[in-house]
Amino acid sequence: MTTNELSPEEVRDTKIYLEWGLTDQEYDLIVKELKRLPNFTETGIFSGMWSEHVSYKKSKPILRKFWSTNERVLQGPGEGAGILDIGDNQAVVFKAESHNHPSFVEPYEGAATGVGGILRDIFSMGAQPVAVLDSLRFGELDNAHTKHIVDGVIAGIAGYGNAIGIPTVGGEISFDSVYAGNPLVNVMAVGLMDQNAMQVGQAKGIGNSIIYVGAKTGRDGINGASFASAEFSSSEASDRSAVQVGDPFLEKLVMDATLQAIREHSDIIVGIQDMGAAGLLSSSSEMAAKAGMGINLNLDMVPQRETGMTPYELMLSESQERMVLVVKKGEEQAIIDLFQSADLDAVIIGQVTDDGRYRLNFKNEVVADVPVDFLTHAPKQDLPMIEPARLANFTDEQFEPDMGNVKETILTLLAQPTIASKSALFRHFDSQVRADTAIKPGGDAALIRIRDTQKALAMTTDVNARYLYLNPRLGAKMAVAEAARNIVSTGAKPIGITDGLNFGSPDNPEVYYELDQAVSGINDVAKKLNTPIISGNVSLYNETDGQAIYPTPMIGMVGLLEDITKATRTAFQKAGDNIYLVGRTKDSFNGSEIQKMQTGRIDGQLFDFNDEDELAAQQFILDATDRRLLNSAHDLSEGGLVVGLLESAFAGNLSFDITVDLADKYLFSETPSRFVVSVSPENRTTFELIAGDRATKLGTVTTDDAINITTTTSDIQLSLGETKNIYQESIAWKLNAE
Amino acid sequence: MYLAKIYVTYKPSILDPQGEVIKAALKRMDYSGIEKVSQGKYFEIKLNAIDVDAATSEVESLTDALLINQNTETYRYDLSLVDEDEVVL
Amino acid sequence: MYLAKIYVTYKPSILDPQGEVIKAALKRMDYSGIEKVSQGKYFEIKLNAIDVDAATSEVESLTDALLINQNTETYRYDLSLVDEDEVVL
Amino acid sequence: MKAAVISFPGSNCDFDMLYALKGFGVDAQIVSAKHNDLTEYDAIFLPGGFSYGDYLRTGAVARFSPIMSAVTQAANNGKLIVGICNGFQILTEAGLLPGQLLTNRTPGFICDDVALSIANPNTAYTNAYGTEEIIHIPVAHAEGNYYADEETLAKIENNNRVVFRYVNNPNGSVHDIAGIMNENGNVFGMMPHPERAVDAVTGNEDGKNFFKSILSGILAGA
Ligand SMILES: Nc1ncnc2c1ncn2[C@@H]1O[C@H](COP(=O)(O)OP(=O)(O)O)[C@@H](O)[C@H]1O
Ligand SMILES: [Mg+2]
Repeated sequence: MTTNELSPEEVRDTKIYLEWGLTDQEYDLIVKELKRLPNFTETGIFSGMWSEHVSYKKSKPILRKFWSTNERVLQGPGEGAGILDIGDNQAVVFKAESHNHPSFVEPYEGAATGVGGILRDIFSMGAQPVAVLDSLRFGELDNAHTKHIVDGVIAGIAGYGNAIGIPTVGGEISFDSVYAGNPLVNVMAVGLMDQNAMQVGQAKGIGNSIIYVGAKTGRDGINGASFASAEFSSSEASDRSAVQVGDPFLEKLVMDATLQAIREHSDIIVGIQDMGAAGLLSSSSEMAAKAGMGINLNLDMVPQRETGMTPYELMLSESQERMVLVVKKGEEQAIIDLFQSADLDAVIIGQVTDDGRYRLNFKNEVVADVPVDFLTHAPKQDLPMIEPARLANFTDEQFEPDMGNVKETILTLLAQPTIASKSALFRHFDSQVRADTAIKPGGDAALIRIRDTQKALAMTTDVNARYLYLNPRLGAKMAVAEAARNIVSTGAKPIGITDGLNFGSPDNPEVYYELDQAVSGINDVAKKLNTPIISGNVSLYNETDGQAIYPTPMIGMVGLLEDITKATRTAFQKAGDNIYLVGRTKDSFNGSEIQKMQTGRIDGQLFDFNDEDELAAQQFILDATDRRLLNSAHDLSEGGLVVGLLESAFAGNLSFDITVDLADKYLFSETPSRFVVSVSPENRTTFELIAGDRATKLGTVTTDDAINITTTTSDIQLSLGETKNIYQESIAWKLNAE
Repeated sequence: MYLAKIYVTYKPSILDPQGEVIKAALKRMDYSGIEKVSQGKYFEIKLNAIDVDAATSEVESLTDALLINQNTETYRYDLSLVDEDEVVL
Repeated sequence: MYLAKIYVTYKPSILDPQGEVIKAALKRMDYSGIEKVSQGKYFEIKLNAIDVDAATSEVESLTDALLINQNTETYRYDLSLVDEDEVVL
Repeated sequence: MKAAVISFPGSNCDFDMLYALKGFGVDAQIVSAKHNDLTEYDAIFLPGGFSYGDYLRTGAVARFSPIMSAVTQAANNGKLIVGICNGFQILTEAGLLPGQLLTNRTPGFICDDVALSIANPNTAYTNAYGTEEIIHIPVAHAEGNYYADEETLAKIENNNRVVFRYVNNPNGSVHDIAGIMNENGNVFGMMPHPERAVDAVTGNEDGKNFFKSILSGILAGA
């Protein structure tokens, strides 16, 4: 037996399992099922597999409600990533992943390994990753610690994504003090494949071999999964051992070799799975469970970077850049040779069995022997939910912005970190490697062409968590709607969703209610849009010292554009083009950027959202782009009409002259379901004909430096150069300020 | 003026991909006797302080705060009194 | 077995932007006495060699060939005899 | 005429370069850096990426790949050698081009379209561009800060070996150098990525004339 490990009795008496996240009831259940005391290793593997991060035991009852089937879905939730049919025997694969806790502890490596992990999810399905996106939340940019986290996270995403050669093409970043002690780092990856290359993570076929591929196992991130499933206390420094270091160079070798193996040896590869949370343990046991089989592993064969590693450490290590392959018995050598010729470890570490047992051997001893099904099915927990008290107290009245000095208000608004251009940050990401990026960061959705076809994929991540704070269900609906508006602005049709559900502790009934409501809201709009939720990630316990973050369900959406030459961009194209507002502007100020800016907080009943209006507006934009009527299209979100107009102007380096038949404050209203478009004089008649009263003409695109905005109450003059400079540079100024 | 020479290395359990790549390259280049390579960082900092105690605590404090990542790295340092215009190498 | 500790620094004429960034950051963090910061690389290499002369020439040769770029970098090193299983730190 | 695009472990713009060359009708192939023979190729492209993770120094480890002796031989035989980004870094480390690419003046990776002027329009890489033309080509690097000592610089400048210059220097390169060639003009390196600017759908075609220049010159003659 390995030294220094507690005996089964000591495990029971010291209750070390509590430290690992197992409850007394769960421990008792294990004893009952095994009809004996679990030993140290067994207790460890149950704690890993039954952590929320791996088992979703707390969120599953809610996640089950997700709608995830339609005519395109080839693979829904349950595998490494979801897959959608995009015609021509091709498929798009995507998923999101969170690395919130690691990124707080260790911003660079936390974010870097987040990118590495989500990419493995994609290529383990047999797909070539083609793009990465990110969704980030930080505290306010007014203190050194937050800046340190921002710098580290951005550098980490860049460090991994750039090196492995997958472009980071889009994302979103916002700042709010609720994230100061609990930043959010969600990454999404998108891959492309031929449908016949599809792989699943299953361990089928008695006697087939389990092959370990990639980096050696070290002591990094031991039991990171249970670490991700616990709340932070800011005084607790001991959690810091759970840091993993990434090696994008090695992952590139693993990725290329894995895809080559799938191309060349699909007849002998039975299953592939990456090692993510709970490492070798969860990948191997889940593969066995999905196939209804058992597994025998010989841990002495596991390639090890460090000496003296125990079975517990080997199983729960979250060392990066590792994969598990199941290969037909007798055919292993071809796979081993392929990986070894790329200078990678590839070792047979075990076999598939038919006895349904998860059995680990170490130094000629059986160190764990438990039923696979039991191990991989944590006892469900139905948690109580209750409407958060704050919701009942919000007033119905919409916030009334102070319009004392409109011009000043616009300039101050443009400098808000949530509004200002994020280019000072995303310029660190290689957004163009692979040479397929048709729309780079800085527009609405990103657009990636599919070589040798006319098609392109649009992609975006979105959520305005302030809206969810005011109304979880409505806010979640708006998040899906906004993501879709971003996709539609490029001319692409939304086809599917991945999500990253970032919430506080589910043990708090109010948080659990928020989660439930958010999922319902996402579902409602997803069905209307025919965009099934095919994958996602849950990150709970995003609390520091009892303070939960805003409910932040990141929506990652992918769209399909059948003819890339019809792609439409944010930027105004030509002076003389007509500018239109599509959609109606209402009193939508509670939860808005201007409310936050002028009052320092978010308050009141969230303004309304009508999904029929939304769908109609989107359909109109799609029709107009399909007929090539638009020279630019940009959806409106945070900051409202004035911000949307200015963004199109900045992107095209052109000014505009407009008259808005509304009072000043409506320049800042965040009414959803709206777009700003520009239309050339030749297309004007056709456009107005099909638009009817859906679009309101505002004015024209101009070339000089002067921007003129006339409302029913003011004449506002802005300088393109000056305003653009504020918009472009504000984040850099804040980052560099003392 | 004091000169601190600070040597930062990874903790033993932390993956050092650079060291591995360099070792493999040296092997390819026929340096056959190489057993292990690790790469760290080396800082030279010139600072003013009233005495060696002040300099010591300044160096330790700034190294902990900025130069190293306490999760993954460890360090040692030498401190010496130098002339104002001595060239740092 | 020998342990070589190799310190690589930029030649004085070369700008060291990383050193400058660190210096600026330290100033922001109120380390007021900092005069100059430069960042270099630090390598620890364990190697087998028949004697100290062989080890010396091996270390110098591999450093010149791979570890430094002679356009911009220079180095010094210490060499010592160590136990087979001594932990490199 | 045949072109090789060298794939080092960690190269990630190898296929971008391959597709660009094929788009201009070149018979191009990916060749692994583990090979050591390039005799059948008339032109050799070292693509961008992070060869060997860019560990130690960019290009430092790649330079010792087996293929590099064949690259050196090809260079000495007057064949066309083109290094883009990491390829440029490898060529300087290998001594086939002078100088070195250091950490950007403001450290950090930058990805941007940058304006370039044609410093020497009479080269195999620029003859299809207009003399006074300003072109926009993407950069994507953290170590693009070209450095050479005074003496070397003087030599490069006197022989008109600077091929492209930055209009707004993004990385601190001496003399705003973005691309240089060797004395014979057959070995060339640049940090910006012309292979990312050859296709209307990506919104930038300013790299096309780079390939046209090469095609009308050495490639066509082979
Ligand atoms: N973290 C990031 N990484 C890459 N691109 C980003 C990031 N944050 C913002 N962007 C890009 O900036 C542009 C504007 O983002 P955002 O304001 O979130 O757009 P919208 O409000 O239309 O959703 C988008 O193109 C987006 O992809
Ligand atoms: Mg948008």
